[in-house]
Amino acid sequence: MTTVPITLPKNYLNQDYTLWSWLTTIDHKRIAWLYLVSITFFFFLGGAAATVMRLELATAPGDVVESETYNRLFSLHGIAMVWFFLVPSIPATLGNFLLPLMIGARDMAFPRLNLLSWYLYAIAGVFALTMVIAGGVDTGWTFYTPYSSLFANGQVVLAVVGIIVAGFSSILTGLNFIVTVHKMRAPGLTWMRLPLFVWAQYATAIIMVLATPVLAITLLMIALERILGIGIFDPKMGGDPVLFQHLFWFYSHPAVYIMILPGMGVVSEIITCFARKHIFGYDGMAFALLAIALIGFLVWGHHMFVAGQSVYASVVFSLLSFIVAVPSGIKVFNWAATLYKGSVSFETPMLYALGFVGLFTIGGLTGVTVASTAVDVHVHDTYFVIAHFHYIMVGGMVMAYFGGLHFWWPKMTGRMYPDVWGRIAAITIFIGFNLTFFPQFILGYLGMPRRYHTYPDEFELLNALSSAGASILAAGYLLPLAYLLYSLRWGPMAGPNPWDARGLEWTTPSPPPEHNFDRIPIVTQKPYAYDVPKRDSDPA
Amino acid sequence: MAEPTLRHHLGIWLTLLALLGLSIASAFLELGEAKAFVTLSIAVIQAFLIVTFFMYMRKAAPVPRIAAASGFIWLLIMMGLILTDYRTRPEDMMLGRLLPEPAWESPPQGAVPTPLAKNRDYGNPAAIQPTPDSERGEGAPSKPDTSAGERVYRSVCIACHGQGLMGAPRAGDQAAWEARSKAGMETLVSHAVNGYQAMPPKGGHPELSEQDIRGAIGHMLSASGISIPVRGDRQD
Amino acid sequence: MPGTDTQESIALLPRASTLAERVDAQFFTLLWVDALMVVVLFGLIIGFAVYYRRGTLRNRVSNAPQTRVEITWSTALLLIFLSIFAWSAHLYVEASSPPKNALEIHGIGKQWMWKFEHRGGQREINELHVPLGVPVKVILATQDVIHSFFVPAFRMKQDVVPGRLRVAWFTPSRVGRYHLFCAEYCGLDHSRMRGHVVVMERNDYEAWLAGFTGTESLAAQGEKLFSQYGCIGCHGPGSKVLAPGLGGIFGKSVPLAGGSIAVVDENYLRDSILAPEQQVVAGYQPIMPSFAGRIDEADLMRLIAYIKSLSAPQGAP
Amino acid sequence: MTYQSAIPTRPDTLEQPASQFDSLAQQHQADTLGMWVFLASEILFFGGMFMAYTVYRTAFPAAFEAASGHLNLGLGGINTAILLTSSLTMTLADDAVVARNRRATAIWLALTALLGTIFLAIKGIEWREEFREQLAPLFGRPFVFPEPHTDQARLFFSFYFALTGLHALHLLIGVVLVLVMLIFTLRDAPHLDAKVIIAGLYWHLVDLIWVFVFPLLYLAARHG
Repeated sequence: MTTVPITLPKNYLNQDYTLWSWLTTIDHKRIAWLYLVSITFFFFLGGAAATVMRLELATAPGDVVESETYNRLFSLHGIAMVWFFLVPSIPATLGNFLLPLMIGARDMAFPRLNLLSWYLYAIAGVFALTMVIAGGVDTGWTFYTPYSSLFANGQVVLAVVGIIVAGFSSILTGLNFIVTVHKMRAPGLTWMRLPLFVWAQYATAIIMVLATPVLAITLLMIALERILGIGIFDPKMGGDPVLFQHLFWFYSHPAVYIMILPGMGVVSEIITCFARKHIFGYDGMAFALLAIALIGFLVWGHHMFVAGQSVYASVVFSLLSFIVAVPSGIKVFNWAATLYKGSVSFETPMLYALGFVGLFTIGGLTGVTVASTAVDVHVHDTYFVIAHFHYIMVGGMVMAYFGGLHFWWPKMTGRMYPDVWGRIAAITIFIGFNLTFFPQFILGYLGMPRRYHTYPDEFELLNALSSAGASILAAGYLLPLAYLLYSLRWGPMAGPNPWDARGLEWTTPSPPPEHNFDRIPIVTQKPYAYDVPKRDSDPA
Repeated sequence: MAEPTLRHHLGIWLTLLALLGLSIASAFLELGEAKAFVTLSIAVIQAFLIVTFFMYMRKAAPVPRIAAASGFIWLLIMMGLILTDYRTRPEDMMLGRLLPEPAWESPPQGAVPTPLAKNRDYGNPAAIQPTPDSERGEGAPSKPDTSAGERVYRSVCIACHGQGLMGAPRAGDQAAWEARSKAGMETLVSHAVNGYQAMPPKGGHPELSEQDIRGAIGHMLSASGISIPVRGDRQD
Repeated sequence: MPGTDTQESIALLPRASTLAERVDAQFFTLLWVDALMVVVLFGLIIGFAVYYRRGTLRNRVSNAPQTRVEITWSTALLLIFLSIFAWSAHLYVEASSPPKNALEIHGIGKQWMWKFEHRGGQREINELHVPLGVPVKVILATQDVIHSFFVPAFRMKQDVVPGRLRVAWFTPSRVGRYHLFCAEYCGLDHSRMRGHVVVMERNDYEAWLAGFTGTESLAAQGEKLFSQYGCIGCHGPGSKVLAPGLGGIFGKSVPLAGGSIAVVDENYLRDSILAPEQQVVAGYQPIMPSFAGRIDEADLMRLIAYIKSLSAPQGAP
Repeated sequence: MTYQSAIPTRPDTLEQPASQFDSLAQQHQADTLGMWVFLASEILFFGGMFMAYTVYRTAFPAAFEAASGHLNLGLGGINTAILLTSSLTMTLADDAVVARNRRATAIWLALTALLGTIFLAIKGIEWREEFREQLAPLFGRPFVFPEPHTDQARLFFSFYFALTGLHALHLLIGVVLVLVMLIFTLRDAPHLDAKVIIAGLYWHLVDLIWVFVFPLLYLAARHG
């Protein structure tokens, strides 16, 4: 259905078309686009590495790439996906775009700092790409010493500097979110009337600000060890590689919550909209988000049950890990209860959101399995752990990211994407994902270690199945790239509220003007007022 | 609330300096284990003074106060849980007890001895990559190590030439090697092979080939910043 | 079926250690609990989504007391999790310390191979023969980076961190040949750092130990080390360096530079290898370099055995 | 408002808030909160290295005591006094800028920057001394230390150079920041009080970090 693209009223996109206006913008909506484009590049870079790895792992002997290349591939996959796609994905794109809109503000608290945050991300990306071109690193994204500091001869220092700069960028984003939510809310918008998406970004920002510095100092210590030749974790001087693991995981476990909390916020928005029902247990959901963010700092030791940590500490960390799983359980039950007595429709965002809830449940429950010490001794560092965290990251986070992208695409671009293709892509991704990662649970139990370039022959069948699934998953990911770009040019015009959703962001025209609101709205009720039929004059 | 006056700030400043003096004085007392506690608690008091008065936390809003406090609280969380691990480790895993070097397997006959301690003298770690010693059967492509000469030097010649024992010219000592290099590479190699003054033949390692010795000499020369023209064909 | 690889098919992993049964019990209980929760939740979601899909005529007046419902399932979840935690932590703590009478085997993880040494000096690379039913304590060290001693069939894994000895212990309960992996990434050939643990009947094991070819006497091994470490360079017969000859000195008393007398016993030999400048024989310069940190205990024993053999009247013992 | 931000807003000010803020008070509160959130992350940044140092110091108390004995306590003490004084001068600069006395602000800011550079100079002297005494295990240089603590002393000095180096870098950034504020003061830039006070917060943090670095490194030794 090709429609002649009529000229839109003045908005943040068609205000100025020059490249200079994009590179020096301080409009949070344009910065969101800058991030969207750059993280998509890294998503497909990491995805390409994953594709070659799956090709290699389809057969037992190492016949596609040398083990040296394979080690650099899985390191690139880890680094590119964790720091250059997952950590910034929802906060920096949807968060940047929607936070001011959802709380009725004209922009972030520090717009110039927001742009600086993207430039730091871009510089970090350049470092990462130079690292890849100069030969890459073969230490894995975890950089365990003493391999990374004394033995690896890849571009460790380049990678470390890139990650530190990317970390600094995420600290600035987090800082911006915290101050914006505290100081820039519209009149009448109390904390308990904030949409759950904003709660999720706030909780994520707290983790970003408090956890990332520890990663920066830990990786800096490795860089110092390599450049200055001093030894901080060098066992010959009495240094303790387990201390590196403590400091690294002190960041890296809260980091996985940085990655999943925004997804939870997006899913709460989508499920309430397409079930036409207010969220079940708003206070519980908001409390659960904060609880996950805070308790998430106490549990990192469950990555080190077999690493040489004392038995007592392992038991303490295991207990805390079980406690942090409870709020996630609350959230999943509340999402299911939201559907109760709703009137549910299945547009693309809803398919992604339901996919998220299902796969996140499996990921979370296997997380509980891995948190129990005796079982973890067997499955640690095997494909069981790989499957667990991919269920959370890919099954949870990426599904929520795609769901949010589709849900707010009309608001960001003023165009509607072809929903039929959207649903096909969502289902393909769901099937491809399960085919790829469910066999890996079995592989993990059978004892196939992670980061193996070649493996014994009896794991070949399941690995071949997993590689087949990966090809379907890859196809699934290419579909949205195609039809979303198509919709930019030929998509029909989407009105200000195509889904008839509630929320301040839907009261602005789409795409919204640069100053967001002509008149700052006044909020009078709790969010998700879907039960009450919306009158046009009703602001939210 | 009267603006804190100049006199007020000077008062805080003098207290800080007094606390500094106290802290240094306590270092000279014989407090033993308690010293760390005393000096650190003085530091905490100083920090508290700076934060409340110089950084205006005394009359700040609750939210900045929480932000400031969260920095310290998270630090305590990290320290608390990490020290729980180190405090509850059994005796054999205690960090303090350094274990003897793990058992080096003796290099089998004829193979170039594997580097005993990869970076014993903490040279640039990235330069030296351990090559798997030869008895690993599978013939996987061993990584090209940087220079065979350097590996021989590290495993054999370092015993004397590392510190310059028994009059041996220390690797890196330009003057000593300058004089010796005048005689030309061949004399150096022959001295090394059949022994010279206190140096036993082939440095006490008869299984070394002349090739290895030439490489080791080349390494020691380059480490001392000397490169001498090598006549003839036998270039290592 | 001992000897053949017992994991050809993707049949479930064999349970080859006493620990395996208990870990599997927990693993499969957790698996069924998870499966139950997944069925409940998927059922709820799909059920509600389909039953309450848009356009259907349903009673949508919702008056469910939200907070009470929430509190019930949160506490239920917490109780289930705490019970799992307690059960698993109990097994973990119990399995963390090896029994006293365990058979000790020394193991070294080295970049991309496992080396084992039994008490009789038998050495293996990437193979570990262990007796059935006897608790085995593998005392592990690593020469370079972190490795992880992982035997899936025993459900046992232990990281080996450089700078410290770590103990991995198990009690084999089924004869067979099981995979041994390195589970912690350790560099280029991490995926080739594999081997096998062969569980044999006890008498087969003893026979294997005794019949192990290739054990020379300690002295013979010592002689090889004497030249490899360069001792022969100075203490050998043809050397030009002024160093005390070692023939026939064991057991005799030797005048020291400081004027005191020392009896040449194992300790004197060991000390003079590790810290030669302390007890220099009269008339010699303290020029012998120290070998501390470069020769380990095992090789020291062999060198001393060789030097003792130089003094024994009827040739090498 | 019972509380104010670190930056008191004067009722008779003519300055307009930035576009996204409704009032100047809101902007100043946002600036203060933003700076404090950043300072919290800085505390954790240095905290990571303090953490590692503490673990090693509890593991090797004797070695760290011996190594700390080789540090120049005199210079360290003077440096700490200098930095505490610079905190005072920075606060006085804040008072002056709030009292709209541009000349006094400029003087106090210049003094703060001067004290900062003196600190860096003294630090440089200390480092040169340690390099000469072969106590600097950097770039593979020989590290000479009496037995039996050689290895752990090398660990101590690795931390010494890492911690003091990182602090010196942050102090350098602080000095540059204060000089920029000096230029703003001379050119009477808008929102001057907010800028000087926020820069002051960063300066005090750098001083705060040295307040902890000094006892941890210098006072570990057994003196006297």
